[in-house]
Amino acid sequence: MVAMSTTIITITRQALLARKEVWMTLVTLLLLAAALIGIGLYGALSQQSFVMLMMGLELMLNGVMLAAVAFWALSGAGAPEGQLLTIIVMAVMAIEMAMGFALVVAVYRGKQADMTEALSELKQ
Amino acid sequence: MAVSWLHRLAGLTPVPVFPALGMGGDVVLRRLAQATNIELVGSPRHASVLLVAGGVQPDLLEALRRVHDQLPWPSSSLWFRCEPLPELEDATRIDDIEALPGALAAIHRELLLQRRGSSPRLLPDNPPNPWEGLGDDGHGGEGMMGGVPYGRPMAMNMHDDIRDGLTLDSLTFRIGPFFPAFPPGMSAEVTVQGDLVQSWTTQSLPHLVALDPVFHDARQRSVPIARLELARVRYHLHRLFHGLRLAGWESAALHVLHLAMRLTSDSRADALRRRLERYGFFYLAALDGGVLEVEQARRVGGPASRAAGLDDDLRSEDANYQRLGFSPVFHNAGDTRARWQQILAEIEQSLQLAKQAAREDLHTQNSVAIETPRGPWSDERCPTDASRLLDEIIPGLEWDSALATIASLDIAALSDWPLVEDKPLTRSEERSS
Amino acid sequence: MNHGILVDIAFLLLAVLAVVSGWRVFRTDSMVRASFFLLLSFIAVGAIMLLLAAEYLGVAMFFMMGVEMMVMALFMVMFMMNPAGLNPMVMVHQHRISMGAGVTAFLVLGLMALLTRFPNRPLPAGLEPVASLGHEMLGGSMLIFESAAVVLLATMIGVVVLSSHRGRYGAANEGSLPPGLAPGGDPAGKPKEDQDGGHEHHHHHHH
Amino acid sequence: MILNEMVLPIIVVLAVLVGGAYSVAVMDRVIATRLGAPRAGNPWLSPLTRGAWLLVQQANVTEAPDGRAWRLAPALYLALAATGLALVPWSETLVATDLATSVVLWGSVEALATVVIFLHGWSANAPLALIGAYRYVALGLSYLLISMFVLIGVALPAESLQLTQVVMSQEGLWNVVRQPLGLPLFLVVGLGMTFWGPLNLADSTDLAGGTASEVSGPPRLVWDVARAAMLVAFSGIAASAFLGGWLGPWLSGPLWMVVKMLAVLAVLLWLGRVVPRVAPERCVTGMWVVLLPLAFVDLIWAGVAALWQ
Amino acid sequence: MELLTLFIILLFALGAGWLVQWLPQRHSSMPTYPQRAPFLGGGSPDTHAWNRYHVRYYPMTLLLIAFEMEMMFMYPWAVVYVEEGLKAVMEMGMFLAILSVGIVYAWREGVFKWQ
Repeated sequence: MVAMSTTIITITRQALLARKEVWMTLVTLLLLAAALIGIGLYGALSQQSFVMLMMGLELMLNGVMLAAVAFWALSGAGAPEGQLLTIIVMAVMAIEMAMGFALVVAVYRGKQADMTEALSELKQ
Repeated sequence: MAVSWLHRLAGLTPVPVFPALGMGGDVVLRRLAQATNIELVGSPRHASVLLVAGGVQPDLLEALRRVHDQLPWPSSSLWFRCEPLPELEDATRIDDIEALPGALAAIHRELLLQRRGSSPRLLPDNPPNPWEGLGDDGHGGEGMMGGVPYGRPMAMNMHDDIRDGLTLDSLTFRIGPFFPAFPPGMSAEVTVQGDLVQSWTTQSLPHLVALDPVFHDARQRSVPIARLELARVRYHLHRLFHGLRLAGWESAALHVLHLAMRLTSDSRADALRRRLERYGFFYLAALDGGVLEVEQARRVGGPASRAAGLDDDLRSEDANYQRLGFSPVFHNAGDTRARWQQILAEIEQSLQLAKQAAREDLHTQNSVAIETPRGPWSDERCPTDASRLLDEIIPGLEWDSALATIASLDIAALSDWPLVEDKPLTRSEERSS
Repeated sequence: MNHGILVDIAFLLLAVLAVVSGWRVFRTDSMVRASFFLLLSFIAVGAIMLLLAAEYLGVAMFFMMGVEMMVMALFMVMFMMNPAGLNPMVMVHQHRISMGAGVTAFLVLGLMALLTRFPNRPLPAGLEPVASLGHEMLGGSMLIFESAAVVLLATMIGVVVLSSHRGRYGAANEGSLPPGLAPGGDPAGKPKEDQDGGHEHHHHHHH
Repeated sequence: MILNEMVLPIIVVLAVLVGGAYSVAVMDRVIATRLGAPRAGNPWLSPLTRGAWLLVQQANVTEAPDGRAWRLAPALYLALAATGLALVPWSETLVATDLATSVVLWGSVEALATVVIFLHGWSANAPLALIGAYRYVALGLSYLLISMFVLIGVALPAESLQLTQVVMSQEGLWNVVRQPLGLPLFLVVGLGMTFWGPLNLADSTDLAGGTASEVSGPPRLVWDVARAAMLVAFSGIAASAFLGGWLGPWLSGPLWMVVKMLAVLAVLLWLGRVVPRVAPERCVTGMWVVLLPLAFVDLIWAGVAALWQ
Repeated sequence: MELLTLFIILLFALGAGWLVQWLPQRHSSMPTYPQRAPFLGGGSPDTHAWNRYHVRYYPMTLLLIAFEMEMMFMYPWAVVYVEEGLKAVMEMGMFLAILSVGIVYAWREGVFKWQ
């Protein structure tokens, strides 16, 4: 405990002296991204409904985007492909969402149509 | 207790008044819309004084109590030509419409200066259903959709959707008789899915509508056509006033009201027509719905029937109207837009008739059957309540076009008593008020 | 004024916000709250991107996700029972497995992040992120950019075909309309067809 | 340095936020009186008395609201207005947040405003407020694209998404002349963002006040102030994007901004009072089928004009 | 620096908005149940208002998501437009033309009407 707090203090002092970030590094950013992906995976697997499952997927893609930007900024020397990758992930997300919801509507409508058909058959 | 400067400052604000209209109460709307220190609000949450205007039938008192309790404190009530509820011991009653703005302002100021306490709550503090601690999860029932959490059941899927067949939950509620966008006194049980009305059942009928005494005179004897036509114009303008207020267009509504107040046989409605057309009332507002079939239109009578293509107007049977070259104007579409266009056209026509009749000093010939602004009126035929018609035409409309349709339809039955309209304000009186 | 320490504090706060709100998404009963917690998580990540000098992506994250989560909330409320969570509910299955999978994913990815040595190549001074992205789009990655348009068009058409109630096989509400007022007449409450519509095909819209 | 770069801009933004909301209330009243509304008393005092009344009125609660979201929504709307105002440049140097992508950040403010207004109506758990909230989303999602197209139009000649650059690119000719379609389209967006006048679909009369129908007391005060503040923020962005921002002879930059913002506000408030409310369905169709193609034309126009120079 | 300023402004506005709501009412008690019932002009609802709300414009929202993605590409394009000149015109023209087809198709299918 003491050791940990000393480390934190040391690092922070270094930060103050060096005038640059010590906590926002590639590793911490990737850890954050991993946490988001982990939570998203949990959500995607555990939720029963399709819409909530999509929420989990979105959270995972959130982590992926963060990682992509972190690489771009800290390890990729600002290569434009890094940004483009993020945009493509965003596009994937948008398409996934739009198609996903359109499917939900279609399926819901289809079920209803089945039900009404079944009902009218029963009547005859 | 010392009154804080905040309360003093608050006392200076224009009085936010929520009007609950009883029989013949709509006259206060027009008076208060022109008062300088009154703000008419659409929800009791935004009001400090509840103004009950006109007689309230006993079966609407429960609803009145509910509205009364929905004003947040500090709040009080004022009763205009209406006996206060017995529970409200120190409620004020007033009968003189000219003193109304002043009385409202006085109540508001007394409330905020804490010389008058807020009205007590009338209804017991109980949830609509007992729920706390009942059932599996303490929400009054079982399962995810069961129970009455916070006192009410959950919304459920009750009706098939009538528009696009995607059936989701529907909401059923009773609305009125003090809903400001409705004709006074009308209430209905409504089911909506999204903002689309799925079913509509009129529950209490709108209050009877009173006509200018000149129409009652016209049934007895010959009256000057100019007077009759001006009274007709005033009636239509008052309806247009409510329609424009509902369309969120206060400045145009006041324009209409001013026109109605200063009506003479030389008045013209050109500026009004220009304004309505130029600023897009007929294109922008929700006027597409509420199409009446010919049969339905006949049941309503009056301008609404002429807006649906009937050229049914008793004035064409009067010899002196014929001398003036009268022939009924009509529109064909039968929807809300056509009804407002019809009203506007009839206002213009009546002004024209009034001007001509005043010049030639013509009187009506026929007193057996006259055309009132509400519809044809004779011994056999009297405009009756048509609010059941709404049950047929409102389902399938979005909320805004449903309300626009209701505002454009004059559906209340005719009262046997003439309107106790108060004398129009003169210019100097208005300045001083 | 020390810049680094402020950025660090902001980063830590935002990281906590991103994770906590991400977690709350699956721990709230209200669908609207869940959608907007997710939005909060996205906004926190967007703000971190801003700290990383990704000025465009960070801000774009706000507006893209603002709209997407708004739409998400609309659909969540539309299709979930008890959308506001007035009644307590549990809508989870295989809870433990999912929990395990989530933790494993975090550990594996976290270890990879900790153990791999990444090259340390920060942004070059004077880089204009937006302009460089624009040049890339119009230059090297032109194909990606144009194919995105085609994919988005396909999405639009797909969305319309799937969700609109007038499919190729006629109106989907056939059979679910209320019976006519008169035999063979229009269904009750059905709005009138307009006469001058430019569409030649049959439809049930209200104009 | 801190004084000039941080303290001064913060003070300016907060002062304009409060003062702007106040002047919106005063101007709206003056315009209403001009248009024939009977209002007595001092227009300078009336916003204060109304504010005082709302402060002493009880805050209403509904049966089972989403309490936190309900109280958060007005505050968030105010915060969004403040964010928008922080982007407005008062002179070449006096600007609180001069991001390289401030135009995009304004787009985000518009998108998030929709979320916040929806939340305000949703949280009350009342039928009419709910209808107002959903209606607003239809509008909010429709004006967004128009606004983005129009703002990309002003970014073309500036070759930047930075609002200060956009202003400087208007040194020779203001965008209101160079791209004549831009400002009228953007004004529609402004009415939409603040659900003002003809585009008041959220808090309309047919819903007895819509999202605000169940709100009273201090939360309603914050809601009203935030709405006015958003109008001010919008006018600041409009003045910078189309009316040359701080540029102008004789007067100093910030003073020019104030004049231009007041002009935009006057037009918006006047429009808010002389046009009736638009039906929601008509509004959505109109925005996608009429205004969006017009925004396309505006962008093409802007593009051609930018290459011509 | 800009971000710090923005953060402080945000915090001020948010804090003020919250305080104004909380301070005057911190001692007040819960209103009665009848007061808390939703306002319906004297009427009352059967159920809670929160429901699976039929959003009548849902196809439009999905279309918007797809179309908004395109805006993501347009902002960087705007910055380099003048520099790249005709090439930018051509590429964006093609991009927009493709997407306009989507809008026209959607309009023809009646997506912008209340379903």
